[in-house]
Formats: sequence, C-alpha cells, structure tokens
Amino acid sequence: MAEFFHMGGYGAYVWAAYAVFAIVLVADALTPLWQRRRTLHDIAARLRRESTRDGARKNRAPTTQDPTA
Amino acid sequence: MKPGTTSAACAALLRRDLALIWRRRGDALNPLLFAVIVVALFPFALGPEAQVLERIAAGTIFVAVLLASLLSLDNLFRSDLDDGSLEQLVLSPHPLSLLLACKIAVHWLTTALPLIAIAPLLSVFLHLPDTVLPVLLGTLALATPLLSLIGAICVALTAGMRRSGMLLTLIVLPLIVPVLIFGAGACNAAQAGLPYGAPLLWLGAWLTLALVLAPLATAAALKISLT
Amino acid sequence: MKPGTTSAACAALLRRDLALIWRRRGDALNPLLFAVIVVALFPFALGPEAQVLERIAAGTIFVAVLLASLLSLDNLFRSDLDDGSLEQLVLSPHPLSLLLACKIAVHWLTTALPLIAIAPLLSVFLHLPDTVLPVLLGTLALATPLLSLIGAICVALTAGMRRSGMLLTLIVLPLIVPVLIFGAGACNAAQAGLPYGAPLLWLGAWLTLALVLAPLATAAALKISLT
Amino acid sequence: MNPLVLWFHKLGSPPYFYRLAGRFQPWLYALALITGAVGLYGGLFIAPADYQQGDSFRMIYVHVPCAWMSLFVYVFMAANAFVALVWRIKLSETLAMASAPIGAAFTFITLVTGSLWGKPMWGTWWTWDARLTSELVLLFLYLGVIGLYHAIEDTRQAARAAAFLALIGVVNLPIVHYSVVWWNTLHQAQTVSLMGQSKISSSMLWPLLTMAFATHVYFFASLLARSRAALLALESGKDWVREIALRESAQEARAHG
Amino acid sequence: MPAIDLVDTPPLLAAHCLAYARNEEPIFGPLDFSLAAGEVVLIEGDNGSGKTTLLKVLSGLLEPTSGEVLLNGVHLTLAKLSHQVALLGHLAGIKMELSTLQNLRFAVGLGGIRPGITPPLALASVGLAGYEDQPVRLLSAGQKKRVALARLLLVPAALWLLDEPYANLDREGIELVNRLLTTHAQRGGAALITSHGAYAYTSGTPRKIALNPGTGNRESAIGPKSTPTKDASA
Amino acid sequence: MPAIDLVDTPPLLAAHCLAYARNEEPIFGPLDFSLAAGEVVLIEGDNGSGKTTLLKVLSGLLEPTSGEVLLNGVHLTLAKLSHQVALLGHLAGIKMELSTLQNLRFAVGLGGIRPGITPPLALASVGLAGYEDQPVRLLSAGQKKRVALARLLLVPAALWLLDEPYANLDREGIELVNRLLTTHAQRGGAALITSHGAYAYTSGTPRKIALNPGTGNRESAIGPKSTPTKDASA
Ligand code: HEM
Ligand SMILES: Nc1ncnc2c1ncn2[C@@H]1O[C@H](COP(=O)(O)OP(=O)(O)OP(=O)(O)O)[C@@H](O)[C@H]1O
Ligand SMILES: Nc1ncnc2c1ncn2[C@@H]1O[C@H](COP(=O)(O)OP(=O)(O)OP(=O)(O)O)[C@@H](O)[C@H]1O
Ligand SMILES: [Mg+2]
Ligand SMILES: [Mg+2]
Repeated sequence: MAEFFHMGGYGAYVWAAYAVFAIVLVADALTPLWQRRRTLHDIAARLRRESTRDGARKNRAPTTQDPTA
Repeated sequence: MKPGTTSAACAALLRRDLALIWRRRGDALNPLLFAVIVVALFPFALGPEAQVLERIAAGTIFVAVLLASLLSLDNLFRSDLDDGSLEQLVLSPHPLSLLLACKIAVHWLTTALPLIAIAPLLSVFLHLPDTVLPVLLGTLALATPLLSLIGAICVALTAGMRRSGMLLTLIVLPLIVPVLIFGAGACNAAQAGLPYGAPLLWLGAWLTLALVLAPLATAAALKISLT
Repeated sequence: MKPGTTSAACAALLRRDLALIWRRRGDALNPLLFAVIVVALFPFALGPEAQVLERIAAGTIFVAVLLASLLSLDNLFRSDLDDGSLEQLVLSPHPLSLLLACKIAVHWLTTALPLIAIAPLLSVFLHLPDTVLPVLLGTLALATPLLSLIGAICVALTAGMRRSGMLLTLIVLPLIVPVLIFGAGACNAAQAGLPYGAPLLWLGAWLTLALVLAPLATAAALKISLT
Repeated sequence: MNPLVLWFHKLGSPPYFYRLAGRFQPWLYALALITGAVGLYGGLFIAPADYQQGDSFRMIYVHVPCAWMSLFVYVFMAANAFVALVWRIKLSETLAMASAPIGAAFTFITLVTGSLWGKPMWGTWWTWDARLTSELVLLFLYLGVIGLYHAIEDTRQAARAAAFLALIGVVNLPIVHYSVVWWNTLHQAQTVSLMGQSKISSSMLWPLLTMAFATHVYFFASLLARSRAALLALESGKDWVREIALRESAQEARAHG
Repeated sequence: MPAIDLVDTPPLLAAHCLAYARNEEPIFGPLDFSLAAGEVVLIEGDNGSGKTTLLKVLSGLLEPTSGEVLLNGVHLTLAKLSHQVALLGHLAGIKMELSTLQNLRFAVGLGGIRPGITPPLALASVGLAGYEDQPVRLLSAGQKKRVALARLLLVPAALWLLDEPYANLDREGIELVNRLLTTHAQRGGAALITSHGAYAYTSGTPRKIALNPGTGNRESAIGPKSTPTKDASA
Repeated sequence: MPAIDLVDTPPLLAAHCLAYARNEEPIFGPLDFSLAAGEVVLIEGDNGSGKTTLLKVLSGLLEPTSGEVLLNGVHLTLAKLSHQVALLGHLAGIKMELSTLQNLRFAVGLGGIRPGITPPLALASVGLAGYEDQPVRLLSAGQKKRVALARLLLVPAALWLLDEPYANLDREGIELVNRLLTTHAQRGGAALITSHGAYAYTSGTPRKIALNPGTGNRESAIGPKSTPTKDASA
C-alpha cells in the first residue's frame, strides 16, 4: 500500500495532480448549488422588501392603483 | 432641416478630438512618459551590464510601447461615455464604424506616433545595436496601428462598465500575443543576424485585414455594450 | 448631539472600504492580472530561452509588481474624490492622517498582498532559481508597503486633477527608484551567491520611517490639493 | 410545425428547460461519478507502470482528459455564443456563459497537472513550448470572457459582449498557436515531445477513454446545474421563479424552527 | 435622406403597449400614447416612476421589453431615429474641456444644422453671449444646462425628448425653455418633457402623461388634461 | 468636544465682508449677513451668480478672498467647522456601489449620530423604507437626493448648507425638505439653502440673501424679505 502511495518516487507529483483534479471539480460542482441558494435568498428578500415598499407607498399616496403583485 | 454629410461629421469629430487632446496636452504625453519610465526602470532592476541590456533591448522596448498604448486605450471612449457624447455618436445618422475609425486614427496619431518617435532614445538607454534600430522602427510602425485597432474592439466591449481598467489588459493580451511575437521576433532575428522579412510581411498582412475589419467589429461591439 | 469617537470613524472607514472592494471584487483582481500579464509578455518578447529569462527574472518581477501597485494607486482617492466622499473625510472631526492610514492599509492588503502571494507563480514563468524565491518574497514584503505609503503622498498631491494617470507615475518614479535598486539588487545578489542582508536592512529602516511620516505627509498634501 | 422544431422552441423557454434540466442533472452527475471511479480505478490499479516514465505516467488519466475538455468546452462555448449573437436566443447565452467557468476549471487543471508532470519529466515546472503557451493563452481567453461577463451590469448585455469576445478568441487561437510554433523554433528546438508517438497498450488506453467519457458527462451535468442557477437569476422577476423562491424560503424557515 | 417637414402627417410619435422592465422588474407599464406635430406633452410622475427610463427607450438607447414605437407611422429603429430625435438627458454630451462654441460646432458637424441659425446665434439666444470661448467646465450648473439647450436649437430634429429641462435653471431660464418649446411647436416639432409638475409648459395645449410610481403602472392614466400644475410649492 | 446646544447664543453664523474671487474675477462680492439659531435663509440668484461658490466657502472647502466667517462668534477654521456644518452639494459623498443603509452607517461612523434616531429610521422618514439593501446606483435621481437628505437627519450638525435641495424632487419630496427644515429650525439648528425661488421654504420666517448675477455684486441686497416666490412658472 505504501508502495502504491509512493508511486515509484513520483507520489508527490501524482497525488498532487489528482488532488488538484478532485478539488477543482468539487469546487466547480458546489458553485451552482451555492449560487442557486443565494439567488433564491435574494429573490425572497426582494419580495419581502417590495411588499414593505408598496405598503409605504399606499400610505403616502392613497390614490395609486393597488399593485397586483 | 437636413442632416450634414458623413464627411462633414468625420471632419467635425477629428477636429473636436484633436482640440480636446490639445486642451489636455499634458495628459497626451502620459503614454510617452510611461514607456520611458518602464524602459528606464530596467537598468535599475537588472543592473548596468551592457550585454544583458542589449539582449533584452528590443523586447523590452516592444513591451513598454505595447503597455503604454494599451493603458492609453482605456481612455479611447471613456470620457465620451461619461459625458454622453458616445450616445450622441451612436444616435447620429452616419455610419458608426467610420466615426470610430476616425477616433482610432486620432488615438494612433497622438499616442503611438510619439512613441515611435521616441524609440531611438529608448534604444540608447538599453544599448540596442544601431543596425537593429531601423528594423525596430519598421516593426513598431506596423505593430502599433494593429494594437490600436485590436485594442479598440476590446475597449468597445468593455465600454459598458465603469472603470474597466486592467480587465482590458486581460482581454487584449491573447489577441496581441502574435503581434508581440512577430514584432519582437523580427527585431531579435535582425539582432542575431537572421532573416527577418517574413514576420514583417505577416504583420503587414494582418494590418491590412485589421484596417478593414476592426472598425466594423468595434462598431458592433460598441452597440452591444451600449444598448 | 455628539460626534463619534475616532476609533469608531476608522472602523467605519475600514468597513466601508472593504465592503466597496468586495462589491467590486472583480476590479480588485486587476493589479494581480496586470502583473501576471506583464511578466508573461516578456518570454514572448525575448524568446523562450531559459538562461535569458532566468537572468532577468527577479528584476522583471519587481518591475511588474511595482507597476501594478502604482497603477492601482491611482484609484486610492479617485472615487472618493469623484463622489464627494473625500470632502466629507476632510470635513470630519477626526485626524485626517489616521483616516488616510486606514485607506492606505486597505490598499496594501487588497493589492500588494495578493501580488506577493502570486510571486512564486511569476517566478516559475521566468525560471527564477528556487533558492532566490525566499529573498524575492522578503524584499517584496518590505518594498510593497513602502510603495503604497510613498505612492499615497504622490496621489494626494495629484488628487486635485482629474485623470492624473501617468503623471503620477512620473512623480512617484524618482521616489521609488531607490526601493527598486535595493529590492531587485538584493535578489540579484542572492542569485549571484553574494550577501544580500544590507539592502534588506535599508528597506526595513525606510519602511519604519515611512509608516510614521507618510500618513501625515499624505494628509498635508491632500489638504493642499483640495482647497 | 415540425415536432423537432417545436421541441427546440419549447426547450428555449426557461421554465421548461429548468424543469427538464433538473430531471436530467442528478443522473448525469451519477453517471460521471461512476465512470470516473471506474476510470480512476483502471488507471491507478490496473494499468501497468510505463516502461519509460514509471508510475508518473498515471498523471495521464487526469491531464489528458482535462486537456481535451479544455478545448472541447471552448468550441461548445463559441458555438453557443454564435447562436446567441445571431439569433438572440436567451438559452444559448446562458449555456455559453455557464460553460466558461467549467472550461476555465479544466484549463486550470490541465496547466497544473501538466506542470506537475513536467517537473519530474523535463526538470522544470514550465517552459515556453508552443502547446503549453497556447494553453496558457486559452486560460486568459476564458478569464477574459468570465471577467467581461461579470464586469457588465446588465446580464444580457454582458452575455452578448462576452459571447462576442469568445468568437474573436476562436479566430485568434489558431493564430496564436502557429505564431508560437514559429517563434519557438526560431532559436533552438525545445526537446519536449516525449510522449507524442509512444504506442499505448490497451490496458493503459481504456481507463483513459473512460476518464474522457466521464469528464464529458461531468461537463454536461455541471453545465445544466450552472444554467439552472443562472436562469433563476435571469428570470428573477418571473412568477415561476418567485414561486420557487417562496417555496424554498418557507422550507428553510420550517427547517430552522 | 427623407425630409422631415411633416406638419400634417398624423402622429409624429405613437407608442403602443410600450413597457420596459429591468431584470424582469417592470419599470413602466404598458403605455399607449401618441404625439402630434406641434404638441408638447409633459410626463409626470413621482421620483422613481420611470420618466428618465421612458425617454431613454423613446430615444432608442434602451430597448423596450414589449410594445412598439412608431415615428411618422413607421417603426422606430435606431438608425431611423438618429436625426429626428434630440435627447437632452442628465448627460448632455458636452465636453467640459472645450469652449461652448466648440461644443456646438461639433454638434452641428455631427447632426447637421437647421437653416437660418448659427452656433453663435444659438448661444446668444440662450443668454450665453460673451461666453463663446469659455470652457464649459467653468460654467455654473444652470449655464451648462443652457449650452445643452443651445444644441437643441441648432440640430434639425423634429422630436425633442427633454429630461427635467427646468432643473437648475433660474426663472429667466425657465421662461427661455418655455419660449423654445413654443417656437419648436409652432414650427411643427413636438416635444416630450419630464418634470415634477412644478414648472409646466404653459402655452399651447399642455397634455400630460402620468406614470404611476413603481407599480409597473399597468393601467396608467393617459389622455389630455388641461390644468397646468402651479400649486407645487405648497 | 464642545456641546452644540446653542439655541440662545446670538448669531450661529456671521459673515463680514465675505468675498470670493477666482483668478481675480469676483464671483460674489463683499457680503454681510448673519444667521441665528432657528433660522432658515434662502440664497437666491440667477444662474452663475455664485450661490454654489458661497456655500463652498462657508463650509470651508474654498478659502474666501477676503472677509471672515464667525461660527458662534468664533473664527471659522476647517477643523472647527467639521461637526457643526453639514453640506449637501451636487456631490453628496454617497457611494453608488453600497446600499443606502451602508452609506448611512458610514456617515454615522464618521460624523456621529443625533440621539433618538437610527439609519433605518432616517431612511423611512425620507420615504425610502424598503430600499435599505438597494445599491444607491440603482436609484433614480430623486431617490438619490433622498438618501443625501437622510444623512442630514442623522449627523449632529447645527448648520445645514443645502445646494438646490429641491432639484429633482417630486412634490412630496419638496414637502419633505420643508418638513425637515422646520424640524431642524425648531430644534435650534439653522440652514442656508440655495434655490431659484421656485419652491421657497414656506414656514417660519423665510429670509433671503440675493446674489446679483455675475457682476461681483459689490452692493448686494441683503436683508429680510417676506414674500416667498411662488410665481415662477410664468
Ligand atoms: C504545463 C504543462 C502542460 C500543458 C499546459 C499541457 C497541455 C496539453 C494540452 C492542451 C493537451 C491536448 C492537446 C490536444 O489534444 O491537441 C495535452 C495533451 C497531452 N499532454 Fe500535456 N501539457 C503539459 C505537460 C505535459 C507533460 C509534462 C506531459 C508528459 C510528459 C504531457 C503529456 C501529454 C500527453 C501524452 C497528451 C496527449 C497527447 C495527444 O492526445 O496527442 N503534457 N497537453
Ligand atoms: N441603472 C439602473 N438599474 C436598475 N434600476 C434602475 C436604474 N436606474 C433607475 N432604476 C430604477 O428604475 C426606476 C425608475 O427610474 P427612473 O430614473 O426612470 O425614474 P425617474 O422617473 O426619472 O425618477 P426621478 O424623478 O427621481 O428622476 C427607479 O425605481 C429606479 O430605482
Ligand atoms: N471651477 C470653476 N472655475 C472657474 N469659474 C467657475 C468654476 N465654477 C463656476 N465658475 C464660475 O463662477 C460663477 C459662479 O458659479 P456658481 O456655480 O457658484 O453659480 P451658481 O449660483 O451656483 O449657479 P447655478 O444656479 O447655475 O448653479 C459662474 O459665472 C461660473 O461660470
Ligand atoms: Mg429622472
Ligand atoms: Mg449651483
């Protein structure tokens, strides 16, 4: 087993290469998940904010049409 | 009520841009200073050995000229964008590519030409052999318009953003690597006593192509990044 | 109605500047890219021979880092000036030099530190011997804060002008040539197997001095160029 | 209408694509993982050591598939960029922009693993060889496209600008490659081509091909995931996205108590 | 190049179902309106209701999300727009470094000139006689605005799109704008102007288009109204 | 640090023979005026008469050519000014990239805070509730102005110098400014505002300082006048 990891003296290089391969691709796979979560978060926050905005507007200008959103 | 002719518009644009540069002639010298400074830093950084400096002279001058004209490219549309003039250009009834070609020409005349003029001085700093100087000037004369034209496309792409700054350098880099290789390569070949005609011919061919296509591409890119 | 404490003001400034850089984190990478690109241009310009590249490696990296941090210095006060924030800083009840020291610290942390971190990669491109790398990193760690501090004084002097751009480079140049000579000199000495302690000590001494005096000078210069 | 055209039309509709991609995506990830595991097992355990390079040759199983992918992804991106610019199809913009970071990742892996391979084989991390240099330029092109895309405010405009750049890059890559070849052979011949013609035994070959397949499948899985995330951001004002956002935030609120 | 003297062609500008959304967020909602030659119409709306955005769409700088714009009955494209529309936005396309006269000369070179007027005359008629050689940078906020107004006088555009033309101007300047608008309308031109209702265009038939703030005004109130609003300073 | 509750100290701000010349060209002529706590004074003048310049001098950003300025009876120096003056110019010192709330937080960190108010409260009271996380860049012209007004509410400055605070604001915004001014005056603050006379500050005792345009107004008319000008749209 140790010999397997040793890779005939090239272990450091070989395993570093495989590690880079794994790390970069795992990071690449995780980014969309993270992006998706953040986007949905932002949208939910924006929806909340918009509702406070519309509320404030209604108080200021009672003549404006009721927003249908 | 009739709009003016296209040639009148180009003339007005050339006149205005030259007037602007004249108004800010201090700024117009900046690329020149930058190139001089980059070249002047190398003897300090590498030590004063003449053989080392001579070996890297042509390449360093090329890199300095290239960086100087790239950094000045950033201003090609910047101020026009900031004050709304670019919108007026896009909204004008004349072919945008022609108007942009005028702007590129002004840029080359006011930044690259002075750089070529000062190249002999730079080559003295770095002990470039006198025999190589004509080759250097020739390649610069072919390479700098190419840089202005290629650069203009990239600037147009980045025009939509505020402060594109060095992102521009990143985008331009892959496109100018061939220019650098052939330009500096010709000088290095001349210095080594090898034939240097082929790279010059290549540069000439590319320049002809770029003169036709780059203004069109620039206009297309600008329209993308403005709407 | 009481004004806040000075430490609160500094903290607010640090927080805001970091938030701004985070908002424009793409821009923050620019100096890094610029240095990489300048270094990458040299092999194209000089040819791929390892011996040539090795000889000029340390000096070129030093010049590239220096240019990158100088060009980014231009933005140190630019946006604050453009939107009136700088007026607010000057009008604030807290010592201006302290506030400016915070700004300089943020600048160093966000531009020079990444440059130092990427220096090993740059040295691979130019075949810098592995033994010289620690010396290079050490000199960069001493030289870059010195550049930020000296540069800040000059930026403050040119803050009154729009688009000072490369004039800045011209003013800064004479001040940083000694830094370049000692910094690159130490690396070249190390590469040649000579002792390199003395220049490092000099750099350290200057840095100590600049840490104390530069913020004060910057504040004075800024006040001059704003009124 | 021709059913195939109709299907393409439907595919162009973001909510439909989002749902369809959501259905495919887990299967693609699973397939990539399995074939990848098989390929790596074959490469690390079954394939014999190379008679010339010893065990260091096992780097081939990550280096070469990624190198192939770095080129393949660029072609894919440029094709989508072309469609996006000419026919203004939103989905193509999304696909082009989603493939850029994946391509950059593969290019990065190629450069790093190549470097790691070069140190023991050539004794240096980096030389300015034609292929290596072209690959570096390719990385810069990818970074330029990504940087441009993120630097422009309006996402659709950004996508169009970046697509334009990607197309210019296609024209440029061969020019760079041949100029670098020419430049490299001017002074001296670098002795680089170590592996070019060595015949490869089938026990070495099949893991390589399996890995190549796995990376292709992975690319499409990642592409779908990225496109889905991007579509959510792009269509954030549309009702179907709002529904998803509200649903997820409600779930989260429940999960946190 | 088509002549633009179209006093009797029905609508100079017509918009059908025009809407704009930024990142899917509606800025102004489906709007229908038309503008005849000789008309000046005021766009009213609160802060953030999309007035500036509407003008940018009409000038072709932004592409509408839906709907269409017809100019003299033909579809509006960027190229067609060019010499029939003059936009005065927050950014006037004026070079701070150049003198007022140089700026106007350039505008004329680019866009052509109306018969019977010259740049110096235009400068004089906006009250900047004597400032011909002054770099624009050295002018005050209101004086800069006047330079932009002088450009309108010179360029042969039938449709003026003016974003808050009254802002920063003193009383005399406001009268100047009103005078310019009246003359332009009499000549067969038309203008759309935004304003917060403080200084209405007072002669002619001031009509208003109201933008409801933010709600994406799907059923926005459009149509001729006749009361100019002077009660702003309450 | 001195306390600034100075409701009964005689003049909050006094200027004697204040004049400013740029390159020997007089911009505004020797001015004498004083401003008591609780007062709001309107600076009126045509375009280019030097209103903006006067405010810059009073805030210490420009040095007057002659004359002196006393704040609470003491000479005005840059350092003293700092937390007693709040300037709202054309440039508000607001970062376009940051959100409205982040901007206000920074202003508070730098300048301190009035008791009894927080940044979110200030935002709400200028009608920007719900815009807390919006980058300022994405706001319309009038909304940006409101952010700048919110800063005034937060920072403990006794003297407000406002350059055209009404420009770009809708009718509601104008009322908002008037409300802010009234409250500030009642609290013992004072304000100098420039305006073209269109929207005068209507409550309290509106006094005006008139600057004669361009002439370097050596004998400028100063003193209390009582007619607010509402007849602007003529
Ligand atoms: C930083 C260094 C390196 C880079 C950037 C690099 C890049 C590439 C690229 C782009 C390809 C794909 C070429 C194509 O399909 O047309 C490739 C293929 C390959 N590379 Fe590398 N490489 C590097 C170092 C190495 C080293 C050190 C070795 C082995 C000694 C190596 C062995 C191979 C092999 C065997 C192939 C497949 C050849 C083929 O398909 O014809 N590479 N490399
Ligand atoms: N560049 C932008 N990106 C995103 N949203 C924007 C942008 N510019 C404006 N907005 C938003 O769009 C809406 C309309 O803005 P617009 O500038 O058209 O308003 P306006 O009617 O001109 O207001 P004002 O009277 O204050 O000038 C506002 O809610 C604003 O927040
Ligand atoms: N930076 C400058 N350099 C030289 N002269 C200037 C500068 N800024 C303004 N001026 C001149 O000074 C005079 C006063 O300008 P100022 O901006 O104070 O006027 P203002 O009263 O604010 O006018 P407005 O109502 O148009 O804003 C003007 O004649 C102008 O041309
Ligand atoms: Mg507006
Ligand atoms: Mg003013």
